[in-house]
Amino acid sequence: MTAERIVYMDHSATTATDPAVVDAMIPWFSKGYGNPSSLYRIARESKTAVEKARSQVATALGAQPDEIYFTSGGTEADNWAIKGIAFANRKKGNHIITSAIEHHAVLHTCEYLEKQGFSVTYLPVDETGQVRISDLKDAITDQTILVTIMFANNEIGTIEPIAEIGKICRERGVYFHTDAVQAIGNVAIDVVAMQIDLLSLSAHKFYGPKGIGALYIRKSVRIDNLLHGGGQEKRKRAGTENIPGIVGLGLAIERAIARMDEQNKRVSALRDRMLDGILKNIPNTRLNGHPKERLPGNLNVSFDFIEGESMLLLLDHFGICASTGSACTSGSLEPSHVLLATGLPAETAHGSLRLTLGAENTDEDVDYVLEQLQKVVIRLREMSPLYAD
Amino acid sequence: MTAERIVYMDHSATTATDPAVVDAMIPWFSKGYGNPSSLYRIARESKTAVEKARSQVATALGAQPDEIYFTSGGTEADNWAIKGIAFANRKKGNHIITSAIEHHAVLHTCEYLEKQGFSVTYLPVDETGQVRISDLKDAITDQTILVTIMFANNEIGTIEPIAEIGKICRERGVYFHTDAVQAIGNVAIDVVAMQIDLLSLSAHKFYGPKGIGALYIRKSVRIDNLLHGGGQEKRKRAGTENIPGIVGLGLAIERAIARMDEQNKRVSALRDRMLDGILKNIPNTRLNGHPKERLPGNLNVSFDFIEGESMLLLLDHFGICASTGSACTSGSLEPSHVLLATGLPAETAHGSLRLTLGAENTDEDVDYVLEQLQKVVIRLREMSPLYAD
Amino acid sequence: MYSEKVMDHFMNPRNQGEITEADGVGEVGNPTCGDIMRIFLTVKDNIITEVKFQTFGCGAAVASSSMATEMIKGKTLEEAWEVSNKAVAEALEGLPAIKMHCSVLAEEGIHKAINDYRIKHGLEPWVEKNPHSHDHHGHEDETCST
Amino acid sequence: MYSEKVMDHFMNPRNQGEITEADGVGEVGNPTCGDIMRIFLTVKDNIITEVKFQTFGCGAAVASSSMATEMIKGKTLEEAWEVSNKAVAEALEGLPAIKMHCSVLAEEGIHKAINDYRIKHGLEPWVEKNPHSHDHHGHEDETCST
Ligand SMILES: Cc1ncc(COP(=O)(O)O)c(C=O)c1O
Ligand SMILES: Cc1ncc(COP(=O)(O)O)c(C=O)c1O
Ligand code: FES
Ligand code: FES
Repeated sequence: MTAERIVYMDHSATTATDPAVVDAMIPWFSKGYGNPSSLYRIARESKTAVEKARSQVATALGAQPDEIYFTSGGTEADNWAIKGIAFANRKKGNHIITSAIEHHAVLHTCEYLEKQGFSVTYLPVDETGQVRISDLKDAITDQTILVTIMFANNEIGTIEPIAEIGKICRERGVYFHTDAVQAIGNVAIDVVAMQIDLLSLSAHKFYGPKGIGALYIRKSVRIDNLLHGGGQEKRKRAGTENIPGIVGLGLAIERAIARMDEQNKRVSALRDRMLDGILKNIPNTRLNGHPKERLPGNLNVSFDFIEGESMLLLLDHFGICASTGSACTSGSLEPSHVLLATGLPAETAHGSLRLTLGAENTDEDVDYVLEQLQKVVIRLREMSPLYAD
Repeated sequence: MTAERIVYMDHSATTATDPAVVDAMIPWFSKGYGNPSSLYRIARESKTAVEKARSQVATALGAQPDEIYFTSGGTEADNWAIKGIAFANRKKGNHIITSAIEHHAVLHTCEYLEKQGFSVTYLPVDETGQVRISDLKDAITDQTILVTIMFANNEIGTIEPIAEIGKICRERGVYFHTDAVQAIGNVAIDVVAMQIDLLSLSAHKFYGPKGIGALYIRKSVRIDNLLHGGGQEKRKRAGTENIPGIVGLGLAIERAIARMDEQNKRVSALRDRMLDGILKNIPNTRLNGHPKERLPGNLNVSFDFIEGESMLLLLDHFGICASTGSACTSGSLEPSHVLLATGLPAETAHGSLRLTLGAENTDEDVDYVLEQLQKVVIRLREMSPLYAD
Repeated sequence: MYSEKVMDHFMNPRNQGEITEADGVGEVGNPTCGDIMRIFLTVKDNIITEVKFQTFGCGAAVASSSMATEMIKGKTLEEAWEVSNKAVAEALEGLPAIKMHCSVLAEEGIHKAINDYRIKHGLEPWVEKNPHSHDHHGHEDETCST
Repeated sequence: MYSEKVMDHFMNPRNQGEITEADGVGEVGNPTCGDIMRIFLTVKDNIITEVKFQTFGCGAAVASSSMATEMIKGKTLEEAWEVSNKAVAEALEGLPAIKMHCSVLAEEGIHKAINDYRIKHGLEPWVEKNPHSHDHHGHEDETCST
């Protein structure tokens, strides 16, 4: 009964690992398995592979290789950056600034720090999802030790004014961390030009493997360790290195940067055509996020009168993979904190759909999704007591 | 110039990933890549794969699946167990007991907690490397919230009296964590019978992939999160799941347990033959660790008058992969804290060699190592001012 | 996540629609929580001869409406009153723990529709024997924040 | 980790051995730190005509002994005194930062052997111009704990 056709439009959740990346990883499982901390040849080869990947990541960010530290993903990178800065600089101050639309890896870390006695300001965003520079300026006090604002939002795709934020933080002598998990491969990043002190990334968001990420830490930044133990990663991040993962991350980021411009052009054209089709064919529909300053593959729309989980279930039935900001999907209490922060009413947020396009999507995919989506919305609206009114 | 032949005898550092495990992982990179938190079919398939692996790990430990949490490795599991228990139970007490011979993932975490105001007792060990039960009993106070003692030591292979420790901890109402990173697949473990509350493991030590591990947390244990963020792992460990890694861990532990008895017999026979050969052919040599209660593949011997790093370099030249407790290898300050804790003088510790045998080692390997090792020791002793005396 | 039965009732909902001249109507839920359910009854000689529902909500909410309406069709009002959310969930071959409250909506919707009928007919409304907490999304000890 | 030159001198050490009737002998290092180096000199007309070493230590220590002894062979005592650990490390095409102190041992061993010769010949021992800190394993601000 389930459709044969699968159209994956949830690239912000995760991406398929590029087969070329998998091929590059494979030799490091059963052949080049040496522990880089050891001395013998197969261990030295592992070490060389790790250092090559470190350079690949550094190049992608405009950083130096010795400013790149591998982690188990974006979540660990965010936790490390925020807790590490907070605990290492507590004597300087106890105030942290973030935004209301951060990923939970940042928000819940900040909430944890509040319990540890830190004070956190959650900057609001405008209706497009951008923080206001004036709000940031007003929020910085002499107690502020860290500003952490995401590069691009995972739900609505809005890109934040990172270079401006970096400039202000540097001027005010406050560390600036950005969660760039969604931005890598989609937006050009230069940590020097943008005056970024710490940056988190996660390989599986750009066709690399899951379970590996990195934190860029600008030289001379004062930060505590998060994982204590062996002397790996210049004694800053303990744990035997995930060599295949690190190799995969290195190649994936290199490839993501190499094809970025061409892919962005292609994907955003598909995305724009899909948006036009939705707005034209389906009434009572609105676009969430910024009209222009958004990730090339991101489309987030709300359909009045219907609920997101049932939309996803029907779309899944037709082989379409998407996500929603409805609380009903996750069993959480509230619909997406991001949509609510942009001022969307809860009932509208429940009817939101996120389609994030990526490398494999085609024109045919767009046509297929437009066709099925329209049917799904009509079907659910027919069932809805809100629409019936 | 380098030898063609490679004899890997450093299985305690890491192991080659079993090709069958790699095969099981591969479909989860580019095909079954769905994010288990999503709702659609490929995501549900990922979820199913994760839950299967969770059962495999639970079965291996005699635990329930919902007591198993995946982590990025042994280091994260140790950090989580110790910091998580410490911070969650601070109101109950601030005292932690560990041993002097733990892995740095435990020791440095305890040292970090000391800086946070906790008080830590480092139990001494006897000359075989075992903690004394009477010392443990004496150390527990009404402030004690956690005992963390490793199942088996990574350097000297000594197995600790875990069931006895578990019994005492349960009687005294103190949580008991054990770092079983070296024990899995080598020693039969039953967390219920042994009254273990938390247990760390790491896949790459038993022919699974690097960068994935697990923490067993007995139901009802009070523990804080270490990584904050998304709701993965029943809201206890955030971060997109490393599906291929988790699948690999599940299969690797299942296979490790299935072949354990037979492999232990085979490997310990090789190890014993090697020990006999060394003690017979090379004078001024001693065995470190426990004569009987030790990991089947572990051999740790000290050669007087010579230094470990130069031994490793020469062995590497002959294709033999091993490790040492000499400080000179790592550039650290002191030779192995484990060897020193067993009462070995520093100069002897510098001449220690760890050979850890595993699945691929053969009788020919043992003969080859015996032959080369004797040559290496003679050569270095000839160069040594200590031997010349 | 959902049983086959849930998916069947979600994909092919029974009794979906409205009854324009219903004898009893019950509406429960809250759009800010992402769920509204409306139950319509036609009652003849104390027997539910026709029932329809409209639902704005998740898959479990839709399936619960569909199953619950199936379960009360042809029953007396007394029998229909006794159909619990647990019975609905069981008939659906189980619901995920965090989705149990969606079946509660169905039970409450039916109760409200029956009492609407009773009030219209000058009868005392029945009282809930086991009022459900409005722990909406059922997560641990937190409650729906709206 | 080590350069090819280091590995060459480690695998094929030059001047390894002892001189039984040496004119000057210098021993430096500490077994608890994992290193001892002993330098033997034969001096004729103020010129080092023969030199040997014995070393207990890491690869860098062995290679440094080998290279340093090569560098002073045939030199006057004054010239030999000027051979710095940096020069030894450079001749080895570099040493890892944490291994620089191993080359210091070689410099110090030679100095000690030269002064041993001078003292035996009733001469004032020369004094170290730049005494090296005994930050043995050179790690950050920690020092060898023994
Ligand atoms: C913006 C953002 N930050 C952090 C994360 C966490 O990354 P990971 O799940 O790889 O730990 C994600 C994705 O889940 C994300 O989209
Ligand atoms: C006893 C012990 N504990 C913990 C660890 C840390 O495990 P990992 O390096 O996989 O994080 C190791 C190995 O490195 C170990 O041998
Ligand atoms: S209606 Fe919200 S979870 Fe079912
Ligand atoms: S002799 Fe110890 S590091 Fe070189």
